[in-house]
Amino acid sequence: MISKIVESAATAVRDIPDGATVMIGGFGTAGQPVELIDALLEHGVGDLTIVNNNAGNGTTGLAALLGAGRVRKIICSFPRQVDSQIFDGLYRAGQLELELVPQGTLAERIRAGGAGIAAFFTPTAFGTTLADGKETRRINGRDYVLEEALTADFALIKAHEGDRLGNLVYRKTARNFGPLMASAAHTAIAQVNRIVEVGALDPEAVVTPGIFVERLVEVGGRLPLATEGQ
Amino acid sequence: MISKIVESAATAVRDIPDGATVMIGGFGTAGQPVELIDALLEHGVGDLTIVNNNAGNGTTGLAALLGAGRVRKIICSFPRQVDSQIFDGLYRAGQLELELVPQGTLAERIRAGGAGIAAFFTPTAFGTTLADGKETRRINGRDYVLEEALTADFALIKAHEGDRLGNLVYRKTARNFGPLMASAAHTAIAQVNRIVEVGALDPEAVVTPGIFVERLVEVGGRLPLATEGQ
Amino acid sequence: MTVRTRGPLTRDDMARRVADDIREGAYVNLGIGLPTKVSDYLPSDREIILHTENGMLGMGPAAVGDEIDPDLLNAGKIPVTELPGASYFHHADSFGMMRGGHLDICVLGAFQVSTSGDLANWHTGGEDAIPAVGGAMDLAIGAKQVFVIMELFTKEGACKLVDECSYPLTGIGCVDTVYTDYAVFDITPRGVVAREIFGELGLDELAELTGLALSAD
Amino acid sequence: MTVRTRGPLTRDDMARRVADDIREGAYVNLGIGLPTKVSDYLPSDREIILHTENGMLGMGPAAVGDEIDPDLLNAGKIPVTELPGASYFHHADSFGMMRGGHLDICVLGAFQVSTSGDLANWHTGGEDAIPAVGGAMDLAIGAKQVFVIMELFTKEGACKLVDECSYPLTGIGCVDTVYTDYAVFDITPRGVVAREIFGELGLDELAELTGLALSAD
Repeated sequence: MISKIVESAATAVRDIPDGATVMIGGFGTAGQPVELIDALLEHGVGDLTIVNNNAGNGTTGLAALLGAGRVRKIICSFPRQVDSQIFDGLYRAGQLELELVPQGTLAERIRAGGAGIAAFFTPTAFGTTLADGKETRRINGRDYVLEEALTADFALIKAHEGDRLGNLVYRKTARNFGPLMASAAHTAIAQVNRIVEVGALDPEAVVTPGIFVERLVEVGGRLPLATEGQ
Repeated sequence: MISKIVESAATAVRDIPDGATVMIGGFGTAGQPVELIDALLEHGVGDLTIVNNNAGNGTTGLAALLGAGRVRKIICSFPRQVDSQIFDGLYRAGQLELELVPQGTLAERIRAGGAGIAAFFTPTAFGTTLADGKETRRINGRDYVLEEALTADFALIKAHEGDRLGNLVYRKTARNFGPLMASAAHTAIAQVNRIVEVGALDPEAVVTPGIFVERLVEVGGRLPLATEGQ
Repeated sequence: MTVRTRGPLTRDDMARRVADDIREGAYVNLGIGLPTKVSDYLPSDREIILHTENGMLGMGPAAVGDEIDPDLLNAGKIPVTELPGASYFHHADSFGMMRGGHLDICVLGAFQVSTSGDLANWHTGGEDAIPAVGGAMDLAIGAKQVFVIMELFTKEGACKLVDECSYPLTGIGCVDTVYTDYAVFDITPRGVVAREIFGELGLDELAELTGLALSAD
Repeated sequence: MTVRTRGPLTRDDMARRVADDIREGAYVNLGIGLPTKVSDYLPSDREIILHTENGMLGMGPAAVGDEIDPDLLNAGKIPVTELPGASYFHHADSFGMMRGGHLDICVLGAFQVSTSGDLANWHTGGEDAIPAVGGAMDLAIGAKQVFVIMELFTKEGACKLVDECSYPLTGIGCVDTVYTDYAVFDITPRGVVAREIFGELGLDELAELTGLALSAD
């Protein structure tokens, strides 16, 4: 019988090696897989490349991973926030490489990575400094920038409910990058609020089919604290 | 109050002009918007370009539209079927232009059209006759073909339930091309088995958000007949 | 002429003026900051559907008290509510809605807008500034109409509607209308049209104040 | 030597042999025709998840009687059933699963397979033939392993495992293993390996019969 369930967050992340590229879900704190990030921090590896929409809030989660010096490079759309002080300090000190990507392009690059599309022409960022050095092309009278797919060795995501086959559903705007990252990572690891029996999820409403998920761990329905600001 | 509900299939299609490009949902008969196709046939316009996975089954629906000489060109992946005799005859007689596209490329081109992506590099069909004359590129050691987005003036699709805002859910494998075509057409018209109150559809399970749908018409829960064969 | 940095309209007035131009049935994205205030003034007799980039259509007002759900945030990461008929989707679908031209209107703030509709609203270009773009570039190029809401002048008195942006661009030729504390400006192929001027200034005075070639509606 | 067109295995035997090589937990797409028969022989003690290109994972056996639902078809447009843990998705997501390399195995029929793993299975190339590709090209290049199931010879006695395909290609270098009525052939960087030969023929006889350079496992 297939079971992708692992006993703990620590077990789920224990083969992530130094130098891995790790996608981490979440838009701010919504959908942020806090327990998996904590386990990755505890696991102790470094030289990581992280893909996330932001670059950490406050001093926990992704911010703590950055603060512990485990991250070599971050690929994100919106690093600067009211509580991104850890990122800000490392970036200003030249201790963290930043690849800044428009949010929609980030999402689309991850989706392309999961769907086997190598590159695509997008109108976003044409004529801006974020397209500097990139191939451009006029297609049917409009200008586009060529962007390449993003894939990862691992994805850490947070879903609401999942079954042993890895089928996942999310809650509200905590869905955000989760389904995309699950598809684009070689090994997708999901923390879920609740593991349910196979057959309990409505097949019409499954958002991430189990084919995209390698491991899932129940973290007991804790909901993250909301933070305000950008 | 927003209401995208129209009274009849005839009303829904009455502004489709000669020469329009019309995407039609369905994989074989599952998800085929039979009543809307019948209304388009009755409406009487011609010189149409049709985008559909197939090229008609038997003598009804899309096959009838072809048989009546209303279609100039069809863009599809799998025209030849056991009951595609109307297409076969027109094609052999040189009376119908065919653009044959691998099914996944067809789906991705429509998705790109809806998502504002102008073109993309796909590995599908590289080195085959279906990539003849197309731009290719080696990216990270693998060969890809450049494919352009597909859009349409109108889409005719079939969903299961919808509300006056145009939010749609589908049934089982009748989902197929519907959500993609709704997003890629200037005017998306959905026939639904049942119109429900706003709020009746689970926001987590809406497949096509209303933003993609311009009109919907209830056709009373008729289910199509299953056909066998390819 | 003395530096006049604030015009006749308050920020709330400006938000109300933008809201007046949003029609029944429109799908609208309101950017972070001042644009978010537009939601406070949407006419109650019009059904308008708000999109938030982080994966939702049918967003309701800010959540208060027991309504607060950490899984239900807007693009500014403020807890919000859900209206009947809402839907959730992932980020690729959400930005596909923008990029694919499905939103009727987006309302954005700006550092500068050029007379040809270029938008600069993501980066001051300062050497020590940490860049952060978020969804700004996607919003700029995606909606059918892009409205900018901003004060016409900086606190230092520099006009923010300019012949050419000096700040890094967010998008080229993408702005349709600029709602300011002095006037509503339409960016047209024939130049900038002051569609509506608030307060006592005339067109010529506004042209002099801004240093721009303006025409009336 | 007389033309021998059929080997020791029946079509059912061949399907059973393919099924034996599908491991517990695999995500598998079975093509139209003979490949579909593989589902009849999947070991009941292994949990294997079937994908159908028209938007489903967790496909069950063909539907009979009251189970028949016109909205629940397989890629061959035959009514099928749904297993617990199934999920539905649209065509772009379904083909993203293929193209993105998420399927473990796909099983396809073929007109010809070349010794370098080229596949020809969509078009005879005949001048009067109406072309129809469907999902064949996506399946050919997408799955982690591509299995072909086919009789080794045409009815006319021509070997279908060839040095170079004469029919139009579906994909280049994409086939991993060919299951035939004579043998199981692995396509490897070192050439074609006859991993398993059925019946009484030896490796040399099979090489002579096919006209190919073969090696043993």
